[in-house]
Amino acid sequence: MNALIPLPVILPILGAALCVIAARSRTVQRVLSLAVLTTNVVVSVILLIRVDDDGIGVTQAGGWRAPLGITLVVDRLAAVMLVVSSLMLLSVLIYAIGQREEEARFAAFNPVYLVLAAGVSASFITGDLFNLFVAFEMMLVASYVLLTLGGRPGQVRSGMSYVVISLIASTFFITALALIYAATGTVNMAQLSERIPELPSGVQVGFSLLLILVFGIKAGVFPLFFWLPDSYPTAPGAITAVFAGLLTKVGVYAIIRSQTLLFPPDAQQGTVLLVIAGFTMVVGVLGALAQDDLRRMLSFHIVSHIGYMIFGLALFTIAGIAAAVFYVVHHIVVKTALFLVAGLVEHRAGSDRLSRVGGLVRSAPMIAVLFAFPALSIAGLPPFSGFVGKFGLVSAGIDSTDWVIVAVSLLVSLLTMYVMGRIWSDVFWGEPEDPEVVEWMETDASRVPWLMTSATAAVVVMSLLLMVFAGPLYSYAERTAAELLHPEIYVESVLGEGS
Amino acid sequence: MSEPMPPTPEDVESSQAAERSANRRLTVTEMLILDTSVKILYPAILVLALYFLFAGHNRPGGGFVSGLMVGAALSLRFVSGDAEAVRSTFRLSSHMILGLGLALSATVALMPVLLGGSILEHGELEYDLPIFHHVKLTSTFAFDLGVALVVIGLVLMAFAAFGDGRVGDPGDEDDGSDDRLPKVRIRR
Amino acid sequence: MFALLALHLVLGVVIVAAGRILGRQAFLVAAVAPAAMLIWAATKANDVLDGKPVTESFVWVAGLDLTIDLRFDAFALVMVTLVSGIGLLICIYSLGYFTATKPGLARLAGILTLFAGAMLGVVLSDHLIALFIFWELTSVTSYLLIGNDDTNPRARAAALQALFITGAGGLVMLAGLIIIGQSAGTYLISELLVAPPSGNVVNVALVLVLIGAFTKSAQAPFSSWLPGAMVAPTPVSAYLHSATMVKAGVYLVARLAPIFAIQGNWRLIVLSVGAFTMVVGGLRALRQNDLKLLLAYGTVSQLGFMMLLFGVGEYHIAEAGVVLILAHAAFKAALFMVVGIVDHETGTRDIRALHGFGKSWRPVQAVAVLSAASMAGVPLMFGFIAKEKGLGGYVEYGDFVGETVVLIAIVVASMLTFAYSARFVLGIYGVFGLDDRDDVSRSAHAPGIVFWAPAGLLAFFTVLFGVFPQLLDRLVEGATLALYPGSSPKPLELWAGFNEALLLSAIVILGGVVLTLMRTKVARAQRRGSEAIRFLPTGDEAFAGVLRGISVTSRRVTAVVQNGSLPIYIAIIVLTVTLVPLTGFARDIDTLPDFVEQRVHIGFVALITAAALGASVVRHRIAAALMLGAVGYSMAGLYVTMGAPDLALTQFSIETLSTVLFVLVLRFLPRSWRHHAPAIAAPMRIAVAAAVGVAIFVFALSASNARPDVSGPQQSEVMIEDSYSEAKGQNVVNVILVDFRGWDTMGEITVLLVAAVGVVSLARTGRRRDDTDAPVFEEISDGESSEQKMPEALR
Amino acid sequence: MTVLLAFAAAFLFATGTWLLLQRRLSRILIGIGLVGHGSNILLLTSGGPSGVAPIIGSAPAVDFSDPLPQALALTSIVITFGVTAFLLALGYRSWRITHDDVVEDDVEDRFIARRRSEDHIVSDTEDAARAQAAEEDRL
Repeated sequence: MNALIPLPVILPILGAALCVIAARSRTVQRVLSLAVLTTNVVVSVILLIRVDDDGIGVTQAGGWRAPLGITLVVDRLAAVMLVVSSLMLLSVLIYAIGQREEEARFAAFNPVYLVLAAGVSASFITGDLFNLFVAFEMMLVASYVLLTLGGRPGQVRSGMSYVVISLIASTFFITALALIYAATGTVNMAQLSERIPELPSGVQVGFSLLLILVFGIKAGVFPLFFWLPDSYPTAPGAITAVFAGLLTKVGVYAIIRSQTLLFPPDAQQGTVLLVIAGFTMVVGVLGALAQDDLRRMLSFHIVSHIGYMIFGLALFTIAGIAAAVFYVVHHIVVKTALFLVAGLVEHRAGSDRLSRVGGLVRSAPMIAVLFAFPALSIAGLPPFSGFVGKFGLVSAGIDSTDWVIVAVSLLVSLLTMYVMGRIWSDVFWGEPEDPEVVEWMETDASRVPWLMTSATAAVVVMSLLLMVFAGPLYSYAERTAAELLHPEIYVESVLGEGS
Repeated sequence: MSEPMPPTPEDVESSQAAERSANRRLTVTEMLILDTSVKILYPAILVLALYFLFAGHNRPGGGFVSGLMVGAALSLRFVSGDAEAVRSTFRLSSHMILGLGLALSATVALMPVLLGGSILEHGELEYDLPIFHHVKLTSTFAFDLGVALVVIGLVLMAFAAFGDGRVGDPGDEDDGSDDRLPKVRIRR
Repeated sequence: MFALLALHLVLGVVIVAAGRILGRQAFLVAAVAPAAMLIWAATKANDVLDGKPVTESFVWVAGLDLTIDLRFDAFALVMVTLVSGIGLLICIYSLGYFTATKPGLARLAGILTLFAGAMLGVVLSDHLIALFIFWELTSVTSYLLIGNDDTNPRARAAALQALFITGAGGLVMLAGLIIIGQSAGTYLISELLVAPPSGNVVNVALVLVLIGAFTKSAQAPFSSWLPGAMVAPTPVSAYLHSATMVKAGVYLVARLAPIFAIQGNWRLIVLSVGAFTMVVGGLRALRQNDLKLLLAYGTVSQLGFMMLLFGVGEYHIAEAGVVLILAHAAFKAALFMVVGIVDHETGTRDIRALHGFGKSWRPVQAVAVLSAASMAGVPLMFGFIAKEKGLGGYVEYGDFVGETVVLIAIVVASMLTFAYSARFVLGIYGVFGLDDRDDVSRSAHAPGIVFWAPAGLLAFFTVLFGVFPQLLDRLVEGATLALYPGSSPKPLELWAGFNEALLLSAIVILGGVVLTLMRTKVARAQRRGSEAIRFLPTGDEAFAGVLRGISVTSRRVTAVVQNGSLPIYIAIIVLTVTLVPLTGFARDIDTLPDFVEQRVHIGFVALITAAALGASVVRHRIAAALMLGAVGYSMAGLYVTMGAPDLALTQFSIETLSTVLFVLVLRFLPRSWRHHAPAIAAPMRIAVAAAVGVAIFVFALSASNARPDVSGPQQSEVMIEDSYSEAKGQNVVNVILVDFRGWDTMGEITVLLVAAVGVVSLARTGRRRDDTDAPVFEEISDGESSEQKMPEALR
Repeated sequence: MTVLLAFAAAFLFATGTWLLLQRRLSRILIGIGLVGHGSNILLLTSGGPSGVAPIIGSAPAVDFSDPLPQALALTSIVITFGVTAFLLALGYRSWRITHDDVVEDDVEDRFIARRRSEDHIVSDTEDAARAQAAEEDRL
């Protein structure tokens, strides 16, 4: 099994290289990308099953014993993230092909998209803090290129903000790495897990905060999220979906990983994280309410829900982390679905402004149905997966008697429902308010290609499967949480017995 | 989404000044000096780059340095000639170099997995060939070669992106007023 | 039971999906589900009434103790009869109501079926969270049903209002339910009944749960959504907003009162809210001209009454509640159906436009009179039995604080009920018809039998159980026993002898008659009173105020937080990332390390600082780029002195290349930067920069001070050992790059590949492709996708 | 780590931050360059006191500079180079569109900021509907 671990990274890289070579043939590129991403799905699923049965999978790049080389580790958290991300990447690729927009117009799309996939997977499987930086960079540089594909003025503007802020985050990450190496003499995460507790408490706290904030920029938490709602909506339709679904979650993953693995309980920043979570939730949802543009609304909304995940983590209990893990998985799928639907709306109605479109429940009932399920889910309405996540979080919060955050999360949940209700009311009910939209909807070009609809439907179905299989998934999340709260299991798997 | 700001008069003036300086033709003497020095330096740097590539494992150097050296040599050529000269230096188009480089490194990384080892595990091929006698080919060298190729590809592509086309070149029709670039209107 | 719930789900989905084919026949298909439920309930009724509930369980998320436990006991039987019975009648009635086949009709039927399934789930759930799940589903389906006529802005607004208010209540309730569940260690109502949890936390939880129940059952001050919901088609209003969904809150209170009524402030809250609602609803109903709104406010009032009966937690009174639930469903649904008939045939529901009906309308009028009489509590009607029992219960068993006040409230509100019932009847008979309004009623076409028969059947029940209440004895007794195990409910009787309750009933009727006879004066007085308290916001105004508050807050917060300016974002980010961790690092900085390691560093650092300073102040673009280059070259020198030749070489060549690239790009841009309004004033920028500098300084010293605390060796020590022996390379840095940490390098060159592709793709976008040999990563502008493009203005 | 080098790193961070807070992409880019140099100094000094180049056989192993931070710094330098090239392309693209490289404020954000005092959230028709309902809801 362990030989499979690097595949989700190396195959997309190889695929990207071949796609660059085959830049003149879109067919070859498509076959390559689809093949690679499908393989990724298969490999990830196998890894998930094996890891759940046999425990943490470890392989050493170059065959060098840890901590000499770079350790690649797949534990339950990484495995589930791999599975979900590879499914989303594949679905969105199909959607993008169906859209016949950026993917068809730019030879750069396929290779860069594959590198994005590689970067995301690499972030999940790495057991080395510096390698996490490299993985982030793969993912980020790919996202820069995808975000600005087409070079329209809005993209260039937001691209500048996005790249500059990401670069600043990366620089601070390097700074953090330098400081950590200076203090501990290692960047291997398992070794760090052993050595950081030996440091003076102030330095421990400093590192903990520094890493939270550095990853927090990528995760989009308060007060570091501003770049996110400005930049995501300008990306090409399909790309926004992947950004929304995956990129922030890689940041969340990094926060979960670093907080649980690297820091002993007394250096874990539960209170700080709770404060961050609360503000993130509230400010994000208020931002969403103030918008008029569907994709901007949804983008702010990502921020809000990142708060939920941080809330779960901040409790540092099995119940809390399990809920956070479940919520991350749910959110990736559901948010991707929502953005894909937003793309469908834009394609069908020619705009995604709430003030301009309307009445899609009659003119495009399929899109309405595809929107309804993920919207209900994200609003936390039962029995959809969002409810299970919310229920888990609130239960865990009440269990830990953190009343304030419970109250905040419920309030935000209400506002989320209100946001979704507004979207439904303005986009799907009523009549289009803009004659240009009416005119566009009468043209043939406004028909949505079946491949786009099918890809969206596939993701929506996945979100429903999360509801159906919430039971097994939740117990998996609980096992994951138990594993995360016992970092010694991880350390032992990487460094071997008796370390 | 930002609406392009209309250039102010000073802007245009200063941009025109930039155009003039960018388009300034070199004098004949300058050209001659430059040409000659490039002619001497260029192959020298290439040899140096080759040295760095091969010696890298034991002496300072390596794929990055080697690739960057080639890049520096190319930039010299670029200064004396133009983008065309840079592009024609290599038979392969730049994206092929780039792709092949990464493909080479990735294959080297992947190979051991297929053979039952760990990813990136290094291997050696040793042959006794008639003329070269003992030849040792390590996988790390191939990996480093891939690195160098990627770096060269990057430099070539960067020159292709920024290098050609003087300001005001008739080929540059797109100044943002191109109809493919939308003027976003926000309804109030 | 799961099978039957699933039947509702499947049928609902099928009807929605097959809407075009079914047309209005969809309601016939939809009738299958309630019919099946009724038949099943009938087969189980005997066992259930004997106190042997049917249970089923399905484990959904074991980790969260989320199981769907269904329990069909006698009280559930009452509710099921109501939900499915009325549901069946509504389906038939809809056939008469929707004569024209409209496009959204089948959708309505489908969602109605889904709603029925959800509502059955609520009344069958024994598990609190399962109950909540179905509860929320009824909210969602109700949202869709209210907004069914989606082009009407009023429908959209009302739908959102209903969703928001019941949703808010639901969330508050969820927290309460979880607290109760966690305190008790179980979410099962049947287990809570055996071992009720207690404590301060539970008391708070109970308040939260009650808020949820109040919003759902439209108790004041959360009642405003219910009249708004009347924009829904009348069958929907009759079903959801009078007979079933609004009783969910009452149902929950009925279930929990036996467990919690004596804890905390339960009784105080329930009784005051219920009494207030009952009176306020009655007053409002009396003021309406729209028959449907009159009924809606009447429903609010009656729901308050039900709260009063169930909320006390006293089984004699709760028994009256069971009767009232049944009686109310019968008369209120019938009355709604009558309004629907009137509306359908005359096109109005305004009593000022009705001038009485022709002879052929007699059956409808009879239904209206009988049902209204039941609502008013006239003897020989089902409603009388319920009211009489309630009053009797309060008189005989109301031995708690405030009992008299509640009793007075009930009596006053019952008078109002009598008055608005009379107003309804008089309205139907055209007493309020204005002369200047067109006569739309006298000549109105009489409804067909399918249209009025369901209402007629309900009116029949109203009379039947009014005269022979003992027919329901077993059901009511069983239901009361299900709520209060071990209690001994009294049998129902029409004539209980002369007692206080009868006296009160007489007073109520007398008062009602007076109010009706003096209706003009009463109306004037009421109007004056209403004007006098105009400063008090109504529920609707309060809701609009909340929405406005949310809107304004969201705009204000977003305008401040999300100002769109990159420099401000960067300032906040760098300050946060440096100053917050500083709180940790600054704690552990006690000693300073050596000032300098090698003399030569001083020179390099001087060069670096000078060039960095230069790069940040010069106004000439290319000069600034060259300054940056100078910093880079000095760095390369520094690397040499620090024993890092590889790094120096790399730095040197990269600096050369990037300087060339800088110049290549910058040559296009204006030579120097004009002053552009900065987002942040210069002193602030200096302060931020200085703060970052200081923080980094402290970080660096603090982290390196900590090194001796760690016992382990540097990671690289093994690398140096193994470099030559294992990896066959003498240059350790290179060995690390291509071997030990080749995985990093793999990623790194991937980054370079993407950067290269991106650079070309972006820089050449929209440019003419001059020759075939040019890089291929520019846009394909004449390709497959360009012929059909969205109008750009729309994007 | 010596005080001098810590100061150099801090100074590079400070000047870099100053440049990052400007509105011109070219200045921001130079700022990123400076901050990057600052972090590289930190990285390089993180290995402890410097020694001779870590080349086996050229000196005893104990005299070596720590090679790992060097490799890490090299990786980070190269990556930064790639990203810088991309940012330059963005600047170039920006020049083609606006003839400048000013990083403008986000239009949509400014739009919302301007609207902040208005209070209606849903369409006017729904507001009117609500007002009517409020009238009916009086006692």
